Amino acid sequence: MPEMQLREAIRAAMTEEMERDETIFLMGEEVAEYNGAYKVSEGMLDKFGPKRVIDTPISENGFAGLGIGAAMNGLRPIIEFMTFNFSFVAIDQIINNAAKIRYMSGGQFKIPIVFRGPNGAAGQLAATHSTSVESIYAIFPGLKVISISNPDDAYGLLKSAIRDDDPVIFLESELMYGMKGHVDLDPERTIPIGKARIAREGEDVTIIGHNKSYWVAMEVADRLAHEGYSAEVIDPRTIRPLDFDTILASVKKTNRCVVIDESNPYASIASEIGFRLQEQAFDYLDAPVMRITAKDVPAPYAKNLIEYYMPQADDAYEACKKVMYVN
Amino acid sequence: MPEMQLREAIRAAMTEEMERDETIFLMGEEVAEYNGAYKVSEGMLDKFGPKRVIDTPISENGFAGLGIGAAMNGLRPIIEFMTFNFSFVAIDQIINNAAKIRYMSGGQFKIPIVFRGPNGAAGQLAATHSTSVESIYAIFPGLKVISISNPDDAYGLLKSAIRDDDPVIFLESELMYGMKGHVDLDPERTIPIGKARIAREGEDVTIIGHNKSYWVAMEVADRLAHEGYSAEVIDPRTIRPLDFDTILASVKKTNRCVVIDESNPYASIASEIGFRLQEQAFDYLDAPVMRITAKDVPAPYAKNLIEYYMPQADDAYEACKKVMYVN
Amino acid sequence: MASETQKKSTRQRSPKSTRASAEEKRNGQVAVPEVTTYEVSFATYAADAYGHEELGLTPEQLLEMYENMMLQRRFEERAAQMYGKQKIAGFLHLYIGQEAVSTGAAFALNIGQDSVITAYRDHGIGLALGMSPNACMAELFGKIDGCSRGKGGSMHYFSKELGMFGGHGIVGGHIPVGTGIAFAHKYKGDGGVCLTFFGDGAVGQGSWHEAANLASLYKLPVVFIIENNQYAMGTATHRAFAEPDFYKQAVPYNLPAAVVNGMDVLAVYKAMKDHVALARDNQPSLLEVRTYRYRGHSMSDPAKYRTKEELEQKKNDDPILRLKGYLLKHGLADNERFDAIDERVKQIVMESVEFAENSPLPPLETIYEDVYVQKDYPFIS
Amino acid sequence: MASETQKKSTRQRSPKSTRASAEEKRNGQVAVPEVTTYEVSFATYAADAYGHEELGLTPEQLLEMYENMMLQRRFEERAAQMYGKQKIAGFLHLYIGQEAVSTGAAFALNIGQDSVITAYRDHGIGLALGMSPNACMAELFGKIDGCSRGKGGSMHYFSKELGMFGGHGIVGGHIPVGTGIAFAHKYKGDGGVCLTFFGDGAVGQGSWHEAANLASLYKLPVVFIIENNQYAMGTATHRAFAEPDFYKQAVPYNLPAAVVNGMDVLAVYKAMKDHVALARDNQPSLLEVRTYRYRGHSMSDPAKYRTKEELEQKKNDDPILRLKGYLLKHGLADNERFDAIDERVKQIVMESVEFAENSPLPPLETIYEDVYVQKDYPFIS
Ligand SMILES: Cc1ncc(C[n+]2csc(CCOP(=O)(O)OP(=O)(O)O)c2C)c(N)n1
Ligand SMILES: Cc1ncc(C[n+]2csc(CCOP(=O)(O)OP(=O)(O)O)c2C)c(N)n1
Ligand SMILES: [Mg+2]
Ligand SMILES: [Mg+2]
Repeated sequence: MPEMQLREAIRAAMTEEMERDETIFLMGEEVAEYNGAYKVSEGMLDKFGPKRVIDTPISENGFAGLGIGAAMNGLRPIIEFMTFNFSFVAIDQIINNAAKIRYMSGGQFKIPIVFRGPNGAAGQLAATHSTSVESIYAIFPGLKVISISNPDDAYGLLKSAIRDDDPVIFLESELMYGMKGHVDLDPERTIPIGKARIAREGEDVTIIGHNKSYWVAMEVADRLAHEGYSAEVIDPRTIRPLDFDTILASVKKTNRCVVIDESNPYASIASEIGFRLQEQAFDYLDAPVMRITAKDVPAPYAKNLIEYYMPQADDAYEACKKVMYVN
Repeated sequence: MPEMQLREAIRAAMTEEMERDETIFLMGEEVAEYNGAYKVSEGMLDKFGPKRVIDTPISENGFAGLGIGAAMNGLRPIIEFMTFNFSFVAIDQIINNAAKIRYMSGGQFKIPIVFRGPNGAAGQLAATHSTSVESIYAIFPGLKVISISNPDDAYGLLKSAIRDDDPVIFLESELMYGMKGHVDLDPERTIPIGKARIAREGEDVTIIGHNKSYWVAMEVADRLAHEGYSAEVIDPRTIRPLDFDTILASVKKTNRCVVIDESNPYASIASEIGFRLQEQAFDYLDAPVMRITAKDVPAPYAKNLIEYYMPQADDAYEACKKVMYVN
Repeated sequence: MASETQKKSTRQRSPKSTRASAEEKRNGQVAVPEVTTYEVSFATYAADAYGHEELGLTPEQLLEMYENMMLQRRFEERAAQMYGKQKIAGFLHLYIGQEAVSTGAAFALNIGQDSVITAYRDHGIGLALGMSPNACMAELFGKIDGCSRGKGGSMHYFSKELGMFGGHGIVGGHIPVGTGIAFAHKYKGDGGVCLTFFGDGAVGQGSWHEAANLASLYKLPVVFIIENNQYAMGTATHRAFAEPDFYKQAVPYNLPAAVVNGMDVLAVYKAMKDHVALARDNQPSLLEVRTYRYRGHSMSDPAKYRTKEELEQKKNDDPILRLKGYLLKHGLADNERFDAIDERVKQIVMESVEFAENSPLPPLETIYEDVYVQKDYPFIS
Repeated sequence: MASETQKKSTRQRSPKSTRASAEEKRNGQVAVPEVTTYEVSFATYAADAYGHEELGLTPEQLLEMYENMMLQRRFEERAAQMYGKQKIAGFLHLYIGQEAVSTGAAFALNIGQDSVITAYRDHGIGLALGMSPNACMAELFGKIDGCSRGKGGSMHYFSKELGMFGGHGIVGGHIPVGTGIAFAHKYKGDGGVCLTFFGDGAVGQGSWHEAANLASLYKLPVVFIIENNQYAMGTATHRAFAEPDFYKQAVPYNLPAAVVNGMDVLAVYKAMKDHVALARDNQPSLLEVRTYRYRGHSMSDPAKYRTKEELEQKKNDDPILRLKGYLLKHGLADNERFDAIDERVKQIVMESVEFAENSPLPPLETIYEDVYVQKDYPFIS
């Protein structure tokens, strides 16, 4: 299993799928000649040529819609948003067209499209460039939403997303693009959409985290381990549909849960997980489900403020202790 | 207290405020010469003239942004979306500009703007015209979100929204525009933002519903009353900030809660309320918080399907019985 | 070739620089910038300018066009009745008056190969393309045999088979989608083109601007068709646009443009033929088709924003009567023939109502169908 | 008046109809539509076309312009250094090379009365308007004394006092906001106008289209200024636009348009003066200013998409050197004078770094400030 950067894993997934299926193309701002704003698509123009790796004007609404039309008419577009912050100017296309056209046509059209790009905060980029979009897109039936935390999941899930016949929102992270990990490269291997990953088994508390928050969860689990507590860490990987069975089984075992989510708290993925847990594991919960999220403010620029803004490992650690009723 | 339609109450609020403050203007599609797509602004062009009641092209992104700029530069715009479904083409303006500019400017600019219009489903309008947007906007710190269920609240809260120095999303309902109710007209009277209304006191279960769902809640409470159960009904009225104190106090009393919310379930207002209840009333809950929402599908057109799609009073009634452990 | 003429006419000529203010400058006043003038062209497809022979149409084809238009007209008149009887609900936007546009377009296409996308005022083009009146009426009734299984309603006619990509309710939202359909035609090399219809009101949306530039930049086989029926709900074009001559929208995208009289099906047909030919050559273009809707915007609109006189005048310019008059004048058909067609259309429409009545409501469990291709998607319940 | 010339030049002349294909028709071929040509004009503000006297500028004012540009240049050079030292983080987009645009604009305004809004490449115009270099540098450092209290960073310079409405990071998102600022000027009747700057790349966004139509429809006191620096990140204009002559964007909105040489501060100043005058008359307009950025798009961009030769050639056309050359050539200032200015600028910039270094980080509790005007907003914690 080679070790590779997250961006390389994404590139490998796209490349393999594009080699397999001629109807797949990649489109977005700076994806071709510039090799990608974050170098995810480096070399792909050379490999596939301008017919299949396509630079766009700064017209997210336009090219998101273009992708949807192309998907309705037999292609399998991969649309890159430079970051998902910029998907807001295209959100009508995603919410009203990608998610709903199949339904409104009584199932006549399928829309096999992947919208992918980095999500969430990436350091000192200030408020408009730091939004976590997952809970917005997760609202909408018709969409699938994936958010990955490591190169291997990125590889396997992106391949599934590209092969999937339904529209998929695929969330990456600027800050993780350079992160290295082992990837089991195999053109035929995919990771199924809708399956969480139990990253670490444990008995005392379940910690849930996706994307960058997964790493916070692991850090907290490490700290707890040093103190003799065994935390089970779950990376949901798919946000919609959520693999709630896995989460439920874990919490029925540990009886406690802390969700780390770098979104703003209100109506977040953490809210949803907490709601469902109290609904479906009411008698198993020995303590409230706690959430550790970004602060309830726009993302600030200053270094100390943005660090403080993000979900804090310390807070998650304290929350775990609290739900375990130890101090 | 005169009895008036919801649309008249909204009109009265806008009219009184515009008489009070010359910097307020109303802008939107068909608000002026056509007297409003749903006749909310009927007669206002005649009264205030074209400088202050302004028809727009179908350019939601453009005129939402125009309103934000005008608010930054000393005016107090009321921007009408014909329905909030159409706010999706303008969502970047609301999320990235209205909500964040004050923050990014270090507090130099205030943005006293109201975005108002109907929200949610309104019969057989199909998927793109039936979205409940509240949980999307509620995510974003910087915004306030109000959703009203009756003429008097509409009147008092819209006046507060217009006077508020922060951007407010004000959610109405096509289906309720013709609903009549008593309104305590008084130019000086407002209803504070961020205060829930206990519509009916009760002991056995708390039912929460906003906008149209409030009426479902009342219907269920009536049915329960016939059977000797006393339900407390709360209309949150303000979605952000949520008056959680009122909800918490009620649930600490009733120990049970059912939330009715016509949004799709995932990451809904119901999810958020449920999350916070288990978090903050863990030891008081005698049963899980249950949510009755729209189905997890896009809104269908057919009469029977869209009726089935909406949160069902029957289901809410059953949920209340369930959390009360009676059958 | 007409298409080449078109193409050429949009290239702008060599700019003529004029020191407009040399005089002022001589007078010792402030310097004035040089003013350059450039020329832009558009074509006009006028009413009554085209005979069927030069268009290569047989009398039988003209009669098919007549029947095609008449079907749309009668279908919608009946739908309006059924709306009154509350058999149909939600929004119902009638196309009556605009039938020459849909019919002229449909006859210029290779149906099956080509594609069409439009807004919510979609019954006309759906029927013109050959969608089943039964399925179309059943859709309005919200029945399981509707073209969209009762899920879409009036605003969401789709027919994959006929290349009818909808029926879309968000004003302007489908324009980029049409561009993408064309993109796929070119990508696949299947020779298809996409007609992308939208209203004058939709021109106000940014989606149009983005789509137009993308189409021109990528040289996509798309014809953008502004159905300028002169109103967007209650707003006359001049009240919404600083420049209500929409053919000028083509300039920033370097697109060929033409203005078409939308009350003459032959003018529309000719314009569509020419511009579809451009599209087959991967030259996108813009047509501003000037037309008129007789009814209100939707069923709830009393249309007080226009005068009775205006409406009557437009009705005198009726596209169906015009074609009938043409056929009669040239002795290509007699009244008997028209009566027979009218009777057949009447039957078809009556049958469609019966069909719709008899079709069952969608079973409740179908609410979870057609959301995802995935069969076992785990919905929240 | 130049402004009137401008205004007039945008009215299109009477269209000339040409039966372009009469010949074909005679040959018995298919009918061809009539082709109509109309003329559109734009003005050109060329380099070296304007002397300071005809512009009504004193030599002292020219020297102020020089200092104004130099301050932007040196400030950003130092900021780049500080970025290298990791004193500054996030995105840092340098304006170097484009200073004639900001300075020419700032000098054409009544600062305090008028307004400006721009994208994220905002240091230049901020400083040109007179924002404190100390507060600007402190903002880059993310310190509490920054112009936006450390909350906005490089992309979000704001100064309410000077009418600087930001500093905006979503490409195209601020264009409607600028239109609204102008709307408020007109509504209040305060005589102010709003300059709305955006990049060539932003032209691709639908927000531009919507804003342009709204401004023209409502006759708002706004000047739209496309700072065409020929690249949007790595994309040269011709790779993103079917029609890279952006002045043509004015046609569908019936806006007066001009092309301006953005490397000559006097040409920019003149263009701004003329178009601000139009705006004061509630005539919105469009300026395409052709300029160039010397640095990469942001600090992480090696700018491999252009040749060294291209860059060197543009640097030879430097706006600061051009103005200096003008002053020297006309004997309006000597080298000593320039040295003194350069020295002062250097001091100001050095001081700003010191100031930024010494300013404290924002206290953590300030994270909850400036979200709402409401003081006791109950945040979720
Ligand atoms: C984004 C959006 N805004 C507003 C509406 C409401 N609306 C529906 S149709 C319409 C008028 C459209 O007019 P036009 O494009 O000219 O088409 P026509 O109705 O004349 O066929 C409006 C404003 C909508 N459906 N979508
Ligand atoms: C909506 C949106 N899409 C993409 C981006 C990423 N982005 C930032 S700057 C930029 C290029 C803009 O170029 P231009 O408008 O020419 O301005 P310049 O950088 O040349 O000043 C892009 C694509 C963004 N910030 N916002
Ligand atoms: Mg219209
Ligand atoms: Mg640029």
